[in-house]
Amino acid sequence: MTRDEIRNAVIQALTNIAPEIDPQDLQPDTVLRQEFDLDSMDFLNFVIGLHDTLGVDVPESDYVKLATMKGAVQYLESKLNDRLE
Amino acid sequence: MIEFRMPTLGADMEAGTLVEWLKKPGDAVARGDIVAVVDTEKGAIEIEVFDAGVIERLVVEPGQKTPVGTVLALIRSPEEPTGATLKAVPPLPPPAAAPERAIAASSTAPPPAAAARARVSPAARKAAEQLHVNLEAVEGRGPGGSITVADVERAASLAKPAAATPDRLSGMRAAMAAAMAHAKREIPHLYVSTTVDLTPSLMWLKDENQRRPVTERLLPVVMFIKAVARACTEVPAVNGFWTDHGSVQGTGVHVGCAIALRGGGLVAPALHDVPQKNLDTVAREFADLVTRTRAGTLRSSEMSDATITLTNLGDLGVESAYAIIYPPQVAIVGVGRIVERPWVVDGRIEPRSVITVSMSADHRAVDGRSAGSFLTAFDRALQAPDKL
Amino acid sequence: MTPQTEIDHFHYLLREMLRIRRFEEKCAELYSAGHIRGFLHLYIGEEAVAVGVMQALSLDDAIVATYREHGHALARGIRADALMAEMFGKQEGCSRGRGGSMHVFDAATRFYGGNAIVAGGLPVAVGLALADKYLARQRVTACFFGDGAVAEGEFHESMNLAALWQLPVLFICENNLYAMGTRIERALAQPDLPAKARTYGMVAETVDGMDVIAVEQAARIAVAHVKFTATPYFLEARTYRFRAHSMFDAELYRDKAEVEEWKKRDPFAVLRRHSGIGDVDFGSLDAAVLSEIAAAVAFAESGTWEPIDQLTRDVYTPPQDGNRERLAS
Amino acid sequence: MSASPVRTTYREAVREAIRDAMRRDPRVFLMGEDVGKYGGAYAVSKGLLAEFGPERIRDTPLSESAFVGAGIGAAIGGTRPIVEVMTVNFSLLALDQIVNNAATLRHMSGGQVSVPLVIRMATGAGRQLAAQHAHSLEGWLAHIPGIRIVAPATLEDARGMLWTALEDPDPVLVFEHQTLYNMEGELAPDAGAVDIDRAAIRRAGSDVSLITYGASLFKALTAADTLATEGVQCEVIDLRTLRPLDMNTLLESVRKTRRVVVVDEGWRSGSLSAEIVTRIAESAFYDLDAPPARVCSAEVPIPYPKHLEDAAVPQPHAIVAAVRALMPAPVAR
Repeated sequence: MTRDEIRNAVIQALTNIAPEIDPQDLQPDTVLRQEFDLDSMDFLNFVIGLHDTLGVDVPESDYVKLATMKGAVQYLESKLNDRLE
Repeated sequence: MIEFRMPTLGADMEAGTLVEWLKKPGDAVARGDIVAVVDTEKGAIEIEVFDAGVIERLVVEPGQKTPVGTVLALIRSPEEPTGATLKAVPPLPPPAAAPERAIAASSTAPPPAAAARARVSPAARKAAEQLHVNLEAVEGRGPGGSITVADVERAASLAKPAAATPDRLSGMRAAMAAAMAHAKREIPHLYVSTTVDLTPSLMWLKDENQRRPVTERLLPVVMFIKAVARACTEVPAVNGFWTDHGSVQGTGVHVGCAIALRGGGLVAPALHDVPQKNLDTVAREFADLVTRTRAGTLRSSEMSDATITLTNLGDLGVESAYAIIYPPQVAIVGVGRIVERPWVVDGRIEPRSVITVSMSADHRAVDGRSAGSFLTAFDRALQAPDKL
Repeated sequence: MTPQTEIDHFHYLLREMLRIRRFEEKCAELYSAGHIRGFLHLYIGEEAVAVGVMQALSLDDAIVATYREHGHALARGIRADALMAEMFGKQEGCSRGRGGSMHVFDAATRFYGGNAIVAGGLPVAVGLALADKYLARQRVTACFFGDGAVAEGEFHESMNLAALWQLPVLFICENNLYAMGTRIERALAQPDLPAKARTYGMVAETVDGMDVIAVEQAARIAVAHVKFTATPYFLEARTYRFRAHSMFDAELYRDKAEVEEWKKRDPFAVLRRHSGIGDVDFGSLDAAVLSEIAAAVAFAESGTWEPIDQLTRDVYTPPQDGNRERLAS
Repeated sequence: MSASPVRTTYREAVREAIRDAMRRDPRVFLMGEDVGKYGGAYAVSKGLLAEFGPERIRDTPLSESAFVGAGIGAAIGGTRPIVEVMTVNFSLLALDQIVNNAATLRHMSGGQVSVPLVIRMATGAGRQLAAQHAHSLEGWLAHIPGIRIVAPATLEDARGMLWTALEDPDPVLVFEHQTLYNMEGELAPDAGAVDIDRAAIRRAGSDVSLITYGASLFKALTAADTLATEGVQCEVIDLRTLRPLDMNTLLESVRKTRRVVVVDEGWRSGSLSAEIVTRIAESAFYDLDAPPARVCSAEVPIPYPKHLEDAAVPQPHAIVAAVRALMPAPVAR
């Protein structure tokens, strides 16, 4: 799974919740919850979305790691690599 | 007994003045006999009787202006004994008046009088609403300096491209604003609040979620919904409505859950019969409610059935707030953000996750004591999350 | 006619006139009670004219009449109940309740209406005769009107056109001496109507409009003339209305003595003197007629109002059936 | 037969329409003042008497009420008369027959009598005939339920409307503007019946809808050409039928252009244009970008002198001015 594929998966999960999100606005360090007005229900659906597309199970304690775009991609990349070893 | 009435003698005759009687009580009359003379605009007209019989009594005296249809005299028909009871033969009532919605007379209500202000063409006014253009800021180049569609479109293109919100939203927000203003003015709000230690239920929740697949993970708000329901069963006064006939108890506990819409606006559809549902059902129904709210496919009953409303301001990063009641409900509960606070436990200070819970109540239906006991019941419920 | 058939015929004429007389009397009563509204012009006294003329007409002849047309309608064969329902404005009426007393229509008997405009029917009658001549059909159009119509421009134009184009129309002027409230001498410079008609080169006769037998004979001659020469004919029937012009008329324009004088020549009296019909026969005929009229009133009272949503029906021919009725192409 | 169009006039197109109808249906005949020997006041029926004979080309005495009423009776009686009233000015003498009989009999008789009659009338001003011969009263008659009113402006309509009108089971009044009789143009040799239900867009445009009929159509087209040079594209609509009005076509155009000018030779007060503007205000109010405008005759009896007559009736320059008043201030578009 390349970094870009992970990034697309994240964008896909986000746009499912908030269709009006414009991918260009997704700078690496934009704080997802503030920028796109995501409440706890949205964030849970976002996590479920990642689970469906990437098969990654994000525990509640790791939510904070998904705060930004960059953070989310790095976290997911590491999670996927762990699974490969 | 036959009633001899003032006849209608013409399309436009409403009344006639009896000039003289040509018969007196006891006289026999045959069909077609002239019995009296009546004066009308067109002159004196002899009026005939249509029934054979004997004059019983002359009811109207000469000289009186008498409306058409008035009884002038009573005639005893031949086979009737004297003094027989009255056998009134009512004239046929005129045909039913044409209902107001007569098709032929089509009338269109005149448009409301436009207040004196910049002359704006109807099309421009419609375009301005759709493109969120403030008409005051538009320079009219139409006839006589009036504002036309072109002027509005030009103004719209110059301004920042505002996010195009669906038309439905703006209408709804206008309705919401009106309801809130009314509620604020009309309802005597009573405010109470308390701080609740959420640590035990959060720890229970953490364990619970670890054992669950991600799709069945529980959110804190679900616990708050159950807690509100529990407190309602203990303090029913807060669960119901204020109507013209005073307060009315809610037949069930339907918790209105305030859900933020993408792009602004708040709706609080009801989650029905919460006390009868376990945490999982409530969680599932709440998720479904949020999805359908944002898709705009709520049922009308969901929009109107709530007996109390919970607004979870924590999500929006607010610690506490005093919300305005949704009429006709009598109470609204606001739950703030989960924050870490020093908390005295067994004489020691410990960091604890706490929330501020506030309640606005309609003082006409809910007194301070009920409001206070509601918050304590809410707090107590959250201390035993497993029993929610 | 053999004596017996003649007696039967006299009974028939008497009964037809009685149907009109009792119908009109009932209308006066119903009008006073408010069941019949608008205007009502009664034919009482003139029955002999309509009954007499109708004997001479066949079913495919056409009739154009005026707002005083109840007698003509009954004598022509329009049912008393359909006519009374029309008086009540019920949709079971012969014109669906829309015309009322002054606008009786019946396509089946080619009864092309009352008409509330004085002389308004004359040009239409001329047109009907024009169509018959144009399509070479041997039929008669009988056009009834009063002495009042004679003063209208349309009378002159219609008489001239009918005579000019030699059209098969029978003009029957029911001269009852009064145009509403104006006696004939105060309305017409030339009150001698047959003389006036002859100036158009038209055959013109006059008949005693109170004598149904005389009217019938005169009408048979007139109809035969029109049918076989296909030329117009003018028949004046001198008659008299015993009632006011309409219900709301104080009759200031004529004195009671004149009315009483004419009443001596009531069409029933004239016929009974001529035919010898006695009181017993008269009584039984009258009873039968009264029950017919009573049934007509019951029919009208039980009639229904046309629903409001039918208001615009028949303003134009509905598209499906009348849809550009194909001409021979 | 040559497919190329035939050079002809409005008058000849009407004559051909009458001749064609009379050949196709023996029940059709023409009746009116001086339609026979004289050949018609506007020479429309010249030659028809020789071809069809006095039975079917009937000169009438000067008795408008009688021969219009006779037309009604003959139509009821089974024929298909074409009654020619020399001009709408004389129709006033026959208004009782038209309104109280022709338009009313069907409804008042409960549907038992129908009047398949066609009445043709010349109308309008423009020939210095002075007030009594220059009326434009079709708007009055378009007020009456029970009759249909059509106004052929083009050669195709002059040739094609009559047959469709004759086939209509209800009375149809055909108004021919007197200035159009001499109009020349081209007509397909096989030109035949046309519909009488719809308006026609004679010139497409996006800036303003010019709604008119009869002779005013050509004044509107002239005005549209002038305005085009100023960058204003007019959509010119020929009503063709004045009753019933084809509102769908009008509203569709007005919703597109958002501006409307109605040109009507009648006097403004209570005119046909007043009815059209009202219906547009009722149904397309929110589509209007400027108040609807009308160009009508001045409210005067039409005067005899040419300069006054021209000043009294709608002219292209008045139409151009009316349109300019609706357009935004001139700015680079």
